[in-house]
Amino acid sequence: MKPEDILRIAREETEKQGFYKYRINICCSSGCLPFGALNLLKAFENAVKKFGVESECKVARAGCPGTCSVGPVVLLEPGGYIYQNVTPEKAREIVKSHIVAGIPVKEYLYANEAFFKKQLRLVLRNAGKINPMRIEDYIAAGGYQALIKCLTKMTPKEVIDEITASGLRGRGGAGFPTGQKWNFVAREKNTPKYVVANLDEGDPGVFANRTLAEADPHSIIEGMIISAYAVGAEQGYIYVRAEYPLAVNTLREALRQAKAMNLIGENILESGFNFNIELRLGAGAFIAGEETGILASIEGRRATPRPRPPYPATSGLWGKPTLINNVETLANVPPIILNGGDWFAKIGTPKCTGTKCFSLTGKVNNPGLIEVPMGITLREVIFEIGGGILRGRKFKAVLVGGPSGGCLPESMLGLPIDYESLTKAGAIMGSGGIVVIDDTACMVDTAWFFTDFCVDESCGKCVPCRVGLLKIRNILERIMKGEGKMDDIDLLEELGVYVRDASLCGLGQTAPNPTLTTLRYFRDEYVAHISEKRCPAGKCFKEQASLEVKE
Amino acid sequence: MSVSSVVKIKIDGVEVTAYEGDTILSAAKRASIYIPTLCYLDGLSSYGGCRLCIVEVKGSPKLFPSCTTPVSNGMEIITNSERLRKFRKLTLGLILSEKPHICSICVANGHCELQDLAKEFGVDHLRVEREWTAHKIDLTHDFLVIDHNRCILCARCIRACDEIEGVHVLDMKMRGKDSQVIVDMDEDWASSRSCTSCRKCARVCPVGAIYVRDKPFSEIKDKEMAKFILSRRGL
Amino acid sequence: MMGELGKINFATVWLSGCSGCHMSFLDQDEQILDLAQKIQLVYSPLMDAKIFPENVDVTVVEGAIGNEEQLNLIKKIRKHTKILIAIGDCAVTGNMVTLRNALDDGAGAILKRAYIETATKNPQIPNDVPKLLERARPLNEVIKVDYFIPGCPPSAHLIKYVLTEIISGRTPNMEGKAKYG
Amino acid sequence: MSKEDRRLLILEREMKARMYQKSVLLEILHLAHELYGYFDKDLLNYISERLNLPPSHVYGVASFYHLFRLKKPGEHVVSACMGTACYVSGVEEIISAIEREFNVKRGGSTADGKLSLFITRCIGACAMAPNVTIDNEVIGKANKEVVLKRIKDIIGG
Repeated sequence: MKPEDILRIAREETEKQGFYKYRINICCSSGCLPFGALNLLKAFENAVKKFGVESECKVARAGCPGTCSVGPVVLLEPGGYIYQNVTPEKAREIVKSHIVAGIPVKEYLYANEAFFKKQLRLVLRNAGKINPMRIEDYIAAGGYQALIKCLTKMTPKEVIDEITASGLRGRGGAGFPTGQKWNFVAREKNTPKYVVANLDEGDPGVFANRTLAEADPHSIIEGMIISAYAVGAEQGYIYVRAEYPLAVNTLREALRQAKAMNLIGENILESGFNFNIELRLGAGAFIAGEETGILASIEGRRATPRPRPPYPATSGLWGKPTLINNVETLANVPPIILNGGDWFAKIGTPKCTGTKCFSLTGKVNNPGLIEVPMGITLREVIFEIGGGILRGRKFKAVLVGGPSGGCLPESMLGLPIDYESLTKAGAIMGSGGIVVIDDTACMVDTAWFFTDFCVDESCGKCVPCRVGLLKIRNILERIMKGEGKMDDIDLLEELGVYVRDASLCGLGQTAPNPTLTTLRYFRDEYVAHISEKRCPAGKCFKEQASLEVKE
Repeated sequence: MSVSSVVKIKIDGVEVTAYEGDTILSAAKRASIYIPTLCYLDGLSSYGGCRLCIVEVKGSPKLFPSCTTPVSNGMEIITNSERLRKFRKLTLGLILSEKPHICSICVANGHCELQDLAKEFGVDHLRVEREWTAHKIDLTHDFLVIDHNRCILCARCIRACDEIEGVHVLDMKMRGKDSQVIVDMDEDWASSRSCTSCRKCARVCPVGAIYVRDKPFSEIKDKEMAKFILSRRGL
Repeated sequence: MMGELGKINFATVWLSGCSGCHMSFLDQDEQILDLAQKIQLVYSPLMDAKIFPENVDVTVVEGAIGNEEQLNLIKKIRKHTKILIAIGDCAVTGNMVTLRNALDDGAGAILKRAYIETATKNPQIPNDVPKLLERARPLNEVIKVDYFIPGCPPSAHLIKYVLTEIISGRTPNMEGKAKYG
Repeated sequence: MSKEDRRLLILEREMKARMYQKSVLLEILHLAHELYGYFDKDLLNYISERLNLPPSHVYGVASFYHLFRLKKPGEHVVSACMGTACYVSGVEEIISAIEREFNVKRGGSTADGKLSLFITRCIGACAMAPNVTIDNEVIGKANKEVVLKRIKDIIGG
């Protein structure tokens, strides 16, 4: 295949889709699939047939539009109508009224405009709109044109310059400048080189990468091919959690189709550039998402991180230069190439350009997957996009950045979301998890939960993380049982700082964050547990209380 | 030694000449500057797990394990700040509290690197409660014994078995706090088909976790002997 | 810190331990006379005092906390003592006394072993002695301890050093000295 | 494990296709786990021999990753999601209810081997929290009544 062939497919497919007046996209992502999405797909197909509107209405499976809490959801184009909690019965009614008569069924619509109003969808540009199982859909939406541009009009150096100009930073958590990272690998003389796409989204409560892979796998693959072209790699690996079977299947199918079109493989689009991608499955280890952990895992070993330097850019997979990018970072690449780095740099804040996907969960009215420009405040995310606290309860804290993020109080809600501000406040961008906590939650218990997660996920190699975290968890447990001492607060702080500073890898270095931030912002709750044997949220001491009643 | 280029670094304010390929630890050793170590052993690959040898490098807020961090020109290293001393003390206290390390009834008493380090740093008590583990002690082998209740998971035995003896009988199972050194498929030592009974694991064990039964500990844990064996690895 | 005749009130206590630390304390030999110049012994297994007095300046405690009586006693001691020193591994880390903590129902297991399984006549678990705690504990898990002298037993030399420093109002430096076992 | 075991043939074919490379261990373990549902030591020994990897290395890798089971699971498997969203939404209460009702501990199986209860960390359906998976069916926005009834239906029938 040649570049012209891809452009021709794009034209033909656009034309074909243009025949249809309506398009019904059924979300078949992990959020909706368990709740009858495939039945719904059939129901819509039958309804369209029954009402004889097959020629003007296309029914297709699609990825997630983000409103996961009201699934199964259906996106009806044109107009971007989202129907919520759709059942096969509702499907017939929707076809009859909306398609046949042209009148949307108001009572079934997701009537929450605020959810989308402040969002800006770059990474999720196609999510929910195209069929992830058809490469033609992606191509018709402008897919692979960035790759063509790179292969035909740009040198690897120009590609890297464009990425550098965009100010794009790693979306995996740490926020390292992507262009710089690419440059490190590109300048290495040692070959072969490898690229790795990190989709080991192990954080509980985070599903942005999964949704992206399920909704628009080719955006990841295209970004990855471009990165390989830029750094001169011939082999790539996508490392996916095995707990995401749908994402795995979607990616597998997408890779097959991309290969069939010669978008990966030998002599890609007759450019002389060779690049292959293999899938590698994780197996339930959060630590495998760490840069050196992922490398060990791809090599078939225990995913224990090793100290850096040497960095993967010089010594990665099998000791060769390796570029590791988060999949969200990669999905940002095609639009940057097409629209230019300057365009991208205007989005977000000067230091943190572009957008970020967040999984918004916990006690908010509109949980789901969102994408917002950098610099938006937490308040906007929680109270506008998220629609405020569930059941009108009081906001207490928000955990930003997954299990090793920080718990921020109400006074920090004005904080703009960018790497530096979050870090300063004791949280991290992390994997993009925002969990909203209301006044029914105990902050000691919250810190315990996340510490317990990290204790479970610690690889056990270094002492601070393996033993230090365990001790932090035990002290928290003691406090929750009413056996805490006032000295414990200082001890927790000391241990927290020690684990943060002395641990080998990112897991240990961030794992004390929930404890440290709850100590910083909710110290009074610790004091209440220790000196008054009282849990302000009424969560702890329950067992003891009920025992006393029994006696 | 191959010809390698000279690297100028400063350790604790002293100018030190190092070579490309040196780690901070090897450069410091050559300059007779002491950095405490535990999981590190000359002749084995570096592990970077115990965090005792962490040092500060000027210009970075991070701490670096000196056993794995390569030197680079102009590097300024601090090996013994207030913070580092505090952290090392904490590390030792945590290791001591992870298992029921009871020196008075341990075969390694008086010949234990952990005990020596605790003394050196004045770790005179434990600030956190101990874990009271009750792992099985494997006494099946003719003379080698492994007591997991004393194991500090430094992986020296695993590395010696793999890198020096070349049989890789030992490895680590599970992860995190549940990590444990295993023999073959987590089997009794006696049923191991690959173990050559070479005793290198016992020689390198810094504590009393692996030892030779009915032998004075001073004899097994002859540091000079261990050094000798490790220095012959190329032969 | 002055008691009778300008001496400080000094106590030593023996909890769950083997008395080896007291032996080591006495092992200071003639040097103990220097100490005797400065202290007034007010409570100790070395003398006949049944009740722990009030207003003790320095108390040296040997042994872990193994039973309920000791638990109550150590709390009382803490209340009446200005400076409390844990001496020996049992008091500092629990040492062998705490070995039973690794067993389920460790207290029950050792009672059974001692009074039933190995009894030559009349096997029965006594009920007129203080109840064993489910878990034996080092002192600092129960009360605040000011100084620690590890060792099994600590050397007489180390004991002397620490006591001299403390009585002179200095903080002993344990680096290079705190040897367990 | 009989020599004629078809599953072994599938495993062997896959290892051969990957040229018995040591680095594909994790992929082979995945396949073996899919075929057998758990690892016993014979199976791991077989893989260790074929890939020419030390037994302790294979066991070390297999036991590192929590997705792999080293014990035979019960006939039916309930896995409760302990992700953040599910925890915040009270999955703990459901888990304790299952433990009480069926006399099973998390991570273990019932005495008759009919039911295993596992804890998973986040299946990614956070917006539907709390989630409990029974065999392959996900129950979203679960509560203990619904879950207990569904389990009874399955193991009863």
